[in-house]
Amino acid sequence: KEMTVREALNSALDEEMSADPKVFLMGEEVGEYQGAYKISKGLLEKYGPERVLDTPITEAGFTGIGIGAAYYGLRPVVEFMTFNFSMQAIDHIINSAAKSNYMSAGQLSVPMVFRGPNGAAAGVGAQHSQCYASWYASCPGLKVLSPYSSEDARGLLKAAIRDPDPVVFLENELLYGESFPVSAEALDSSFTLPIGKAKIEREGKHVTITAFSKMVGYALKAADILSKEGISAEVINLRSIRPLDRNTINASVRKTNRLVTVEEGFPQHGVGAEICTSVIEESFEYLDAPVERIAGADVPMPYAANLERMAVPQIEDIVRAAKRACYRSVPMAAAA
Amino acid sequence: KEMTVREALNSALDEEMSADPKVFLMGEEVGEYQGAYKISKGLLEKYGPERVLDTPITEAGFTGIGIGAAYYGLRPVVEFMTFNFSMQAIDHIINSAAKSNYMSAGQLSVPMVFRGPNGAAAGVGAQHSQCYASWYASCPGLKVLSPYSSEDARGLLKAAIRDPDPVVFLENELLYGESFPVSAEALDSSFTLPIGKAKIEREGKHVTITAFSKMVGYALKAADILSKEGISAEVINLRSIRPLDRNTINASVRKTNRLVTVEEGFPQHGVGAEICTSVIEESFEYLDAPVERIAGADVPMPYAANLERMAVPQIEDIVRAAKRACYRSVPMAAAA
Amino acid sequence: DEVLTIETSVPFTSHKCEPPSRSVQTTPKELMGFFQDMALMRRMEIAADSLYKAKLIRGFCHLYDGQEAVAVGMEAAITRKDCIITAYRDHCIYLGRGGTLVESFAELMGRTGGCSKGKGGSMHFYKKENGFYGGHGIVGAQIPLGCGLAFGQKYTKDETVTFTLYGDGAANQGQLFEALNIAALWDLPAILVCENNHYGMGTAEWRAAKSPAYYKRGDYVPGLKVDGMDVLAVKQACLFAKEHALKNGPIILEMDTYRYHGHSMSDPGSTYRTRDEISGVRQERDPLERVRKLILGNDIATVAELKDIEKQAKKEVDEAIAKAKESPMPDPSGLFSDVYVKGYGTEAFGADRKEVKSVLP
Amino acid sequence: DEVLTIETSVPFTSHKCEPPSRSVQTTPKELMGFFQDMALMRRMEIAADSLYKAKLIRGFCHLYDGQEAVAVGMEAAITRKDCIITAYRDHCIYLGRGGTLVESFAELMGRTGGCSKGKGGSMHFYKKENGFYGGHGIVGAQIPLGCGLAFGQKYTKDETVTFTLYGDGAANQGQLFEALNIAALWDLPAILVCENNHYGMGTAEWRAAKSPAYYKRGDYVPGLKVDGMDVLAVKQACLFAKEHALKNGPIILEMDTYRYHGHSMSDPGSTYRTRDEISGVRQERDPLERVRKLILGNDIATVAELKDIEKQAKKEVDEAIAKAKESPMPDPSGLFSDVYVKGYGTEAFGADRKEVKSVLP
Ligand SMILES: Cc1ncc(C[n+]2csc(CCOP(=O)(O)OP(=O)(O)O)c2C)c(N)n1
Ligand SMILES: Cc1ncc(C[n+]2csc(CCOP(=O)(O)OP(=O)(O)O)c2C)c(N)n1
Ligand SMILES: [Mg+2]
Ligand SMILES: [Mg+2]
Repeated sequence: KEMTVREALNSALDEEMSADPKVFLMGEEVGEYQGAYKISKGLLEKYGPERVLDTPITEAGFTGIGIGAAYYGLRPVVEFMTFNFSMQAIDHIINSAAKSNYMSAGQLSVPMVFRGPNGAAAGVGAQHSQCYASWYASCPGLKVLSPYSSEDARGLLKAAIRDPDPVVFLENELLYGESFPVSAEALDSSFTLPIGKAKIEREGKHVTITAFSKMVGYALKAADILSKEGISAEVINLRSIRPLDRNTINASVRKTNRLVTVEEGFPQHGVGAEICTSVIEESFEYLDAPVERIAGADVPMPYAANLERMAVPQIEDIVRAAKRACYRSVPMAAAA
Repeated sequence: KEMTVREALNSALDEEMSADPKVFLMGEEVGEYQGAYKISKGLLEKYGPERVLDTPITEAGFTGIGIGAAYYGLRPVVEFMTFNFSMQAIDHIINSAAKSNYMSAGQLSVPMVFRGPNGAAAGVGAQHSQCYASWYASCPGLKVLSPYSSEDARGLLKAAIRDPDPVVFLENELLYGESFPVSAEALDSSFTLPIGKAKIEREGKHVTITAFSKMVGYALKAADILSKEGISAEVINLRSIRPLDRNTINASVRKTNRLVTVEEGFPQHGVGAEICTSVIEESFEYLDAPVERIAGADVPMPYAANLERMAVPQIEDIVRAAKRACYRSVPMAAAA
Repeated sequence: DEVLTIETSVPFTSHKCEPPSRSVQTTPKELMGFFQDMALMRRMEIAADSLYKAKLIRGFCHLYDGQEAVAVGMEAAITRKDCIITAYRDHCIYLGRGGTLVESFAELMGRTGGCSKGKGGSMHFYKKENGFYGGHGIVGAQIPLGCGLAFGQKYTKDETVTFTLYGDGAANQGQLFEALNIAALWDLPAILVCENNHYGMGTAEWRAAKSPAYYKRGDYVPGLKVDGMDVLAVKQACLFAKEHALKNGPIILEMDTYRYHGHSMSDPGSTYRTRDEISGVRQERDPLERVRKLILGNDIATVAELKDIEKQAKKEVDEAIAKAKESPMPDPSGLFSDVYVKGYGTEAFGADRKEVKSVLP
Repeated sequence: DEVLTIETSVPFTSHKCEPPSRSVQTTPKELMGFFQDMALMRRMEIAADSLYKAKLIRGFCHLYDGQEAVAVGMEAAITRKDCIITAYRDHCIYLGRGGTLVESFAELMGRTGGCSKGKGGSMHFYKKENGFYGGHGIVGAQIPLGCGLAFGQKYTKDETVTFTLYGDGAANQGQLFEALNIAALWDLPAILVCENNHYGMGTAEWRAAKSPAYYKRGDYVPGLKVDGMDVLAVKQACLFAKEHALKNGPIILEMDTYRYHGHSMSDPGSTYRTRDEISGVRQERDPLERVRKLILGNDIATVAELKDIEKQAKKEVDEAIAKAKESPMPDPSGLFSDVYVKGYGTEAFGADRKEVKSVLP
C-alpha cells in the first residue's frame, strides 16, 4: 500500500488524538482551513474546537500557552505554519520547554510536540527557507526528529506525541505530496519508531552517506547512480537529529571507511559538522579519506530558480562528493 | 598600561560615538543606570538621551526599531542585557538584519552591532547561561565576533561599529572586570582589529588549541601547564566566529598535527564541530591524532556550584585533552 | 487646475483625536491620476495571477487587487522622503513608490532585471531611493522596523514620517504593542497603517482578535478608522496622520479594505467567505469604480476615455511582461553577491564546497 | 471564629467591571495567620540577603520584601488546585504555596535538599503538587505559560484558575498582549496579576510604559487596581477575580506594591529612587505593619504576642538555614539527571567527553 507523507502525518495525529484525550492540536489555520498544508484535514470535524484550535498569528503567545498546557499535564501538538516562524517563539521552546524538567529536577515535564515544515520549499525566498535542525538539536532537553518517508512520518510523529519530553518535529513541505510504500505493520495504530535511532535505508560497502528529510531521497538516488559506476553506498536516514545515533553512523563508517554528510541547512555548525566530528572522535583510525560535507550554500536563499537550485544540494553534488571520498578523480570546476 | 575589558568596551563605544554622529546606543538600562554591567558608564551624560536610549524590556520591539534605524542609515549599537534575551528578538536579527542586504540585492544594508554578555556567568542557572556563538555564526549575512582581552574588546568593537554589515558581538560577563595590558597602539582612537582574522595568542609546536572569549584564558593557562610537561601548545584566539579564520586554524594544525577545540557552549553543532570539520576537509592528511573537543556539558546549566563547575570546561579538561591528542596516557575515569 | 471638494463615503471614526474633515480637496487631474494608477495596479495583479498559473512565478505570491486605494491615496498625501514599509503583499506599494512594471515582473520571474535582481522574489520588493523599504515576509516584523525608520527620521531631524503597513492578522502580534509603546515614549513620527481586509489568510478578523477595533490598538495612541476603499478618504487620513505624527508622535490608521484574491496563489479564497460577500464588495465598494463614478459624475472624462486608460494599462502591463521575459536569469556568481557589503575576502561555499566557492569582496 | 468586616485602605479602581466591595470579611485567626506568614517571608528575605553577602548564595537573587501582602492575600482567596506562576522573584510565592524554609534555603545554596535539588537556583523554585509552576527567569515569558495552565484547567474542566504574576516592566512585553488576546478569545480562567512595584530594575514605570495603567492593558479585558500593600484588599480582589475568571475568562489585577530591596543583590536600589521614597512607603504602607495595627486595634493580640511571632519567625528561619547548610551538594551524577524524562539510553557528555559521560535512562 502507498501513502503520502501528508496522509501519514494526518493519520498519526488522528490516531494519537483518538487514543489519548490529552492530545490536542493548536496553530494557525489548523482547524477550519484544514491546515495551511492540509496536514490536519478532517481533525476539527472529528475532534471539535476544544481539541483543534485555530490561533491568531502570534507564535510567542500560542507557543507559550501550549507549553503551559503541557506543564499542566496535557499533550499539546503545536503546529508552526513553517519553522521559520518558530523564531518568534524560540525563547519559549528553549527556555520554557527544553530546560524546565532539568531546572525543576524533574517536577515540570513538558510532554509536547512542535511540528511543521522546515527548510527550503520552492521559490519562497530567504525568509521562508531556513533549516532549524542544527539549532534545535544543539539544545539539551529537546529531542529533534526529521522524517523522510511516510513510514518515518507515521512512526516518528506517533512516538513524538507519546514521548514525555518536548520534541521538535521537522517536516518538509516538498515531501508532503510524495507517496511511499508502507507496510501493514506501519499502518497499525500501535506502530511507532524508536527515537534516537537512525535507519540504514540502503546497505553498502564503499562509502557512508548520512542524510535526513528530503535529502534522504537524494542520497538514495545518488546511491543508484554510484552503484552503476561500481560504488556501493550505504545510505543512513538519520531520523533523529537529537539524540543523534552516533553508534549507527560510526558502525557504518567503520565498515565503509568513507563518509559523505548531506543536509539542506547552512553548513557552519551544521548537522554534517557534528557527524564528521563524532566520527573523528570515535572512528578516526577507520577513515580512509577526508569526510565530504554537502550542505546548503552559505548564503541566504535566493529566489531566482537557477540560483535557488545552486543554493541547495543536488543529486550530482552527492555523487561527486562520494566519488571524491572514494578517490575517483573528478574535474575541478572554476570558482563561481 | 592595563585596562579592564569593561573599560575597553566603554572606551570603544565612547570613541566611535564621538567619531560618528550616526552611532547611537540603545538597550535596557544603558542610560540612567549606566548599564546593567556598567559598560555604558558616562555615555548618557556625554551624548545625551538622543544617542543613549533606555528601552522598555521589550527585545523584539527595540531590536526591530534598531534595525529599522540601520535601514535608514544610522549605526545603532543594540545592547542585550544578556544574549539569552536576544532569543526574543532573534527573528529580527536573522530575518530582518542578516538577510536584508541579500534579498534586496544590496539596497538595504544593515550597519549595526548587537552586543552584550553571552554564555555562562556564575550561578545564574539554566535560562541565563547559554552561548549563542554557533547559532548566530551559522547564519550568512551576520558577522560574529567574540573578544577575549581588552585589546580584542577595543579593536573588535570599534571594527564592528564601523563595519557596514550586522555584527553580533558576544562578550562575557566574567571577563568584564579582568585587566589586560594594552599597547599604546591599541589605545589610539584609530585602532581596530580585522574582522575574520584569528590571533595566535601563543605559538607552539605540538598541539593547536582553539578557543574564544573566556576560554582563551583557560587555554593559555593550560598551555602553561603543558609546557612544564614538555608539550608546546599553540593557542588560537578565534576572535571572529563568522567569518571563521579557517586559514589560520589549518595552518596551525598543519604545523602541530594535533587539535583541541575549546568552547563553553553546548557541544552538538558547536564551534568545535565546525573547526574539526574544517580541518578534516582541508588538512586531513596532516592530523596525527583524533581531534579533541572540549565544550560545555550537554545539559542545561545547573545552579549548584559543584555541578556548574562540571558543566563548563576547566583548565584540567584542556590539559587532559591536549595530552590525549599528544598520545600521553591519561587514566580513564569512570562514567558519572 | 480646478479644485473639487468631495465628501468621503463614510465619516472617519476617531480614537483620542479630532477626526479630519470629510470634505476632501482634489482636482480633476488628481482623480484621473488615481484612476490611471489603480487601473495599472489592478491590471498588474491580474497579470501576475496569470503568470503564476503559467508557472512563470514561483513560491508565494500575494496579490493586492481590491486594496489599491490604500497605496494610491497614501502616495497622494506624502512625498518620497517619507518612508513606507509593508509586508509580503507589496507589488502595488512598490509601484506606488515609483517602481516600474518591468522591474516588478522581472522580479516576480526571478530575472536580473528585477528590483531585487531576482534574488528577493514576490515578497521582497524594495526601492530605497524612493523611501520604500520592502517587502517583509514575517507577519508583524515590519512594524518595529517601520518605527525604526521613523526613529531615523527623527534622529536626523528630517521632518518626514514613516508609514508602516500591516494586516488585520498582524495587528495581534506582540511586537506591534512593543514598538507602539516605544514609538509613543519617544514621540516617533510613525504612522501605523492597518490594512484591515478582514481576513488573515483563512481567519476572519473576529476569530483572531478579541477586539478587532484596530485603530484603537494599544489604547493610548490616537487612531482613525478610514474607508480604505475610498482613495480620497485615504488621502485625507494620511495628510492628517502625517501632520499629527510630526507634531505628536505615533498614530494608527485602520483602513477598511478588501482583497479580491485569495490570500496567496494556493488559496482559492472562497472557503472561508462567501462568493456573495466578494461580489458585494466589488459592486458596492470597489475603489476603482468609485473613482470612475466621480470622474464621470464631475464630467472630467468620458466612459470611453476611461476605457482607453484601462486598455492602455493592459498594454503597458503586457509590454512590461514581454520585456521582463527578455531579462536574463541571474548569473551564477550572483549566488554569492550581497551576502555582505564587505566580505573581507573570506570564502563562501556552495552546496559542494570542493566544487563551488567564492571569495567575498 | 468571630467574623470581622474591614474596609480596604483605598477603593478599588475598576476597568470594564463592577469593582468588589471595599468591605472585606476576615477573622482574627486569619489576621494572625497573615501576620505570621508575612513575618516569616520578611525574615526569610532578610536572611537571604545576609547569606548572599556571605557568598553562600550565588548569581541572581531577587528579594520580595515589601510585596508580601500580594503572596499572602492571594493564597487566602484560592486553593492549591488553583495554579500560580511567577517570575524570578519567587521565594515567597513558593513559601505561600506550602514550600518549606529548609527547601528554600537549600535551593538558594545549591544543595540537594533544595526544592529543585539545587539545580534551579533562586529564580527556579517549583512546587507542582501544590500548583506552583515556578520561578521563570525570562521577563514576561511566564504570562503565556500561565495562560497555558489556565487552558489546561479549562480543558480538563477542573473549575480552577491560574494566577500569573509579572512585574510592571514585564507588562510591556508583547507576549502579554498575545496571550491575553488568546485567553480572551478562548475564555480561559486566567488571572493576570501585575505586581506593580513601580520599577523594572532601575527604570521607573513611566519611563518604560506610555500608559502605566496596567489594569487596563489590552483595553478589552476587565481589570482592577488594588492596593497591593493591603493584604485584605488583595484577598478581596483575588476572590473577585477567581469568580470572574471562571465565569467570564481573563481579568487583570494591578497590585500597587513596592520592593524594599534593590532589583537584585547587585543593585543597591538607591540610584533611581530616593531614600525618602523608600522610607515613606515603609512608614505609611508597609503590609506587615498594616496587619499589626489591625490586630492591635481589634484587640486580637498584644504587642508582645506579635513580637513573639516575629521572634519565632526569626528562629524558624535560623533553624532552617542551619538545616539547609547540612544538606549536601548534589552528587555529580546529578549533572545528567532530568535532562529528559526518557533518555532512551543515549549518551550525554561532560565538558571532556572522553572523560565524563553518562547514559541517560
Ligand atoms: C510570524 C509569521 N507567522 C505566520 C506567517 C504565515 N502567514 C503569512 S501571511 C499570513 C496572514 C496574514 O494576515 P494579515 O496580517 O491580515 O495580512 P493580509 O495577508 O490579509 O494582507 C500568515 C499566517 C508568517 N509569514 N509570519
Ligand atoms: C526578556 C528579558 N529581558 C531582560 C531581562 C533582565 N531583567 C531581569 S528582571 C528585569 C526587570 C523586570 O522588572 P519588572 O517586570 O517590573 O519586575 P520586578 O523585578 O520589578 O519584580 C530585567 C530587565 C530578562 N530576565 N528577560
Ligand atoms: Mg488581512
Ligand atoms: Mg517592577
